Amino acid sequence: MEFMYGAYSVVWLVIFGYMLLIGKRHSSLKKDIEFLKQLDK
Amino acid sequence: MSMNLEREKASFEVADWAPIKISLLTKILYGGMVVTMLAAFYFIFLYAEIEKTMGAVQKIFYMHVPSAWVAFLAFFVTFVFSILFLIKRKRIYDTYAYVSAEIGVVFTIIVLTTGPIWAKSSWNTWWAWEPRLTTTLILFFLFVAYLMVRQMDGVWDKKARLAAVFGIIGFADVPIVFFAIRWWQSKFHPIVFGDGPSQQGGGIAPSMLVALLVTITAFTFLYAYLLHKGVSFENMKLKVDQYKEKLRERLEN
Amino acid sequence: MIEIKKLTKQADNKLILRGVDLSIKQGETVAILGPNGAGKSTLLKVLATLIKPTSGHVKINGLNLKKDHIKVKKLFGYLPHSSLLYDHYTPLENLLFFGELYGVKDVENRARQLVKEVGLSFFINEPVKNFSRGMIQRIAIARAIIHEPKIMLLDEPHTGLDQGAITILNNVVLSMKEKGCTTLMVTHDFKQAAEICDRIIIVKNGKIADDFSINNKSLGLVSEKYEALVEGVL
Amino acid sequence: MFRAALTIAKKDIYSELRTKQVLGTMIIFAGLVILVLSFAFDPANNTTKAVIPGAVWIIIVFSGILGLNRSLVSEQRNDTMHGLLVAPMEASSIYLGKFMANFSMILIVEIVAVPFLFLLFDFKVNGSILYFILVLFVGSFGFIAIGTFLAALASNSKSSEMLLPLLLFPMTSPVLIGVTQATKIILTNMEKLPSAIAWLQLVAAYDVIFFVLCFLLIEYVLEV
Repeated sequence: MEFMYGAYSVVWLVIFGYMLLIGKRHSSLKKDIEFLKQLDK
Repeated sequence: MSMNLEREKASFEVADWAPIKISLLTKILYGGMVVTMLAAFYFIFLYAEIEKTMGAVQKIFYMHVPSAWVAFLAFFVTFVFSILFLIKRKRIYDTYAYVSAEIGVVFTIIVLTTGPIWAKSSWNTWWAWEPRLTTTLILFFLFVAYLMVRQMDGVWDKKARLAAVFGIIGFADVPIVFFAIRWWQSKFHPIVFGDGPSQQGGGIAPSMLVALLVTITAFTFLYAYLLHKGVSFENMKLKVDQYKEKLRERLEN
Repeated sequence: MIEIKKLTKQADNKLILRGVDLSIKQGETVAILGPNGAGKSTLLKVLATLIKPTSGHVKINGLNLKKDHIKVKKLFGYLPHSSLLYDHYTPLENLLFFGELYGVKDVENRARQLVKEVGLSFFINEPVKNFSRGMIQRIAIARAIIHEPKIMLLDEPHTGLDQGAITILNNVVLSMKEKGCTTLMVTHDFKQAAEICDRIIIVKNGKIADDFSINNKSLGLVSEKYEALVEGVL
Repeated sequence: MFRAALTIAKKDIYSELRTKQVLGTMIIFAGLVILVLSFAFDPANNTTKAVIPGAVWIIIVFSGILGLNRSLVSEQRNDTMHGLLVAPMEASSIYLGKFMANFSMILIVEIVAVPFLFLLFDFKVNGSILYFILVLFVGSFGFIAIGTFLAALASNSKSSEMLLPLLLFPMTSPVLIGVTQATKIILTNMEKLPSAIAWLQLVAAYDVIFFVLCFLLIEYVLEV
């Protein structure tokens, strides 16, 4: 039984880790956009 | 557990991606993913019967097989878009190939971690040099190498071209790898552990099959959602880069 | 001889060439001038089949650059900034190798004669790696004309050369011109451009900004026009 | 096309004979691998004989990768690759020429290193030498064919010597599995010859498929 919990937590850890990575990329891009907006003014 | 995670994802979603316009397709894919994922959990834990010999551990199967399916699908998509890129040389094809390969590697990691956990629980050994697992491992190395080709320095069209070429020969290699490994195993080590983790097709109960199919649908939606998200992100990045370039030009003149 | 229509080249979201139309007749000696990053070298590399254009047509001697690339490649001699020579080979071996690739008849004699022409007979059996920049450039010139090309593509040929090498290079270009050879050169050196060329093209921001003929080696006219076009805007 | 390829191969081999840099390094490296193997597996022990067929391929793969990387990176000095690209021939001629040069180089390394290995480990061949040579030939062919192609691909990177093994090893895994199995059978247990021949057929099929594929795709790799 603990094996099953282990496996399921690993699966979701990997998927959410990946989503977190995408989120991080997004926020750095967002910062870039903000910076550009400032520069544009 | 699963419910919590879903909600977490939803809040994360709104907070971070609010400034980006959410298209209809995104909504459909996201909705489809959430619904099928919840359904999948219902089918896995409540509907499907518990396997007699392995017990609840057998439920790893519902994560392992769909991940493998998504990984192969993702690499196949990379292969197709690589060919398209070499013919048409449109940047969008390259973006699709890249994002798909990245998702493929993520799901390969899932296959390669759940596989050994299952192996440990049912055969009491972490790793078996079993054809499917070994092929997945080689596939993992191949596409990590693909991502490394993309990390090279240089202009994008060169990197895209080289990566596309590598994507094509890498995927063409997969059937030969699988064949070679299966042969190697069957000739020299009789397969001790039955048919390997992902080959349960023989004695599967109908309720299990239903649960498996639902999970595969859910994972495919997850893949489509991630792909769409990744591609729109890459396009966004491109636009920002273009904008920067324009600003730079204006500052120079 | 050379027909270019609506040629564009894009790299990394940046348009390097933005629609170049150009036609060059046989026997012309054309200098391409322009500021850094204007797309001069890219234009030359597209003609040399090294870079594939994003869109547009190029015809050389009526041959399509893409389809008949082998025939086209035989027509031109390409002399870029780097020497394209193998360091541990002697001048003779280098010329023999490239001559064989181009299918030159009687390679050995042709190579020896060329080495003599560029004034390096004494060094014919020394490895190229011990040579100075000027000497290497002379061998590079010999390498570019080993197959008696109809078109010469030169990328900043005068940079880093001593006076002797410049004279040899100019003589080669002029004697090739007498044989009816077309020359295209990208350069920063107005003096040399005015010296040997009869047509000047000024490229700016990936477009042709001016295109005029000169005679009497009038350096004044060239720099006047160039300043008006390029520096006047700044 | 073949003539141009031959010219390039001749040029590469001739320049190698002049500098003796790559070939010398490859052979010395092969010797060092044998030395390390003798530390890892006691040569006096009889069970060590079982790893010799695999050791043959460890030597070939590791010394081969040195030469492969070198052969394409060396064309970047003075941009000689551009010189080849503007010459009147197909890009595949360049590939073919490079392949022939690398292949003859690895054959020389094998001729020197393999007898040396057998000698030092006092290995007695209980099988057919002729078949062994065939296996060496077919295996090296596949390894060098795909290796030359991937070296051309990796040479665009600044750290090509690090990138090349990462690309090459997973890609050639079918060849490596096939030839090590075939070598093991041929050197120790000739009764199973049919299965060794089956392995050889698999590797030969791989050779053909990838040689054709590399031939078609090399144009996209060499483009500037």
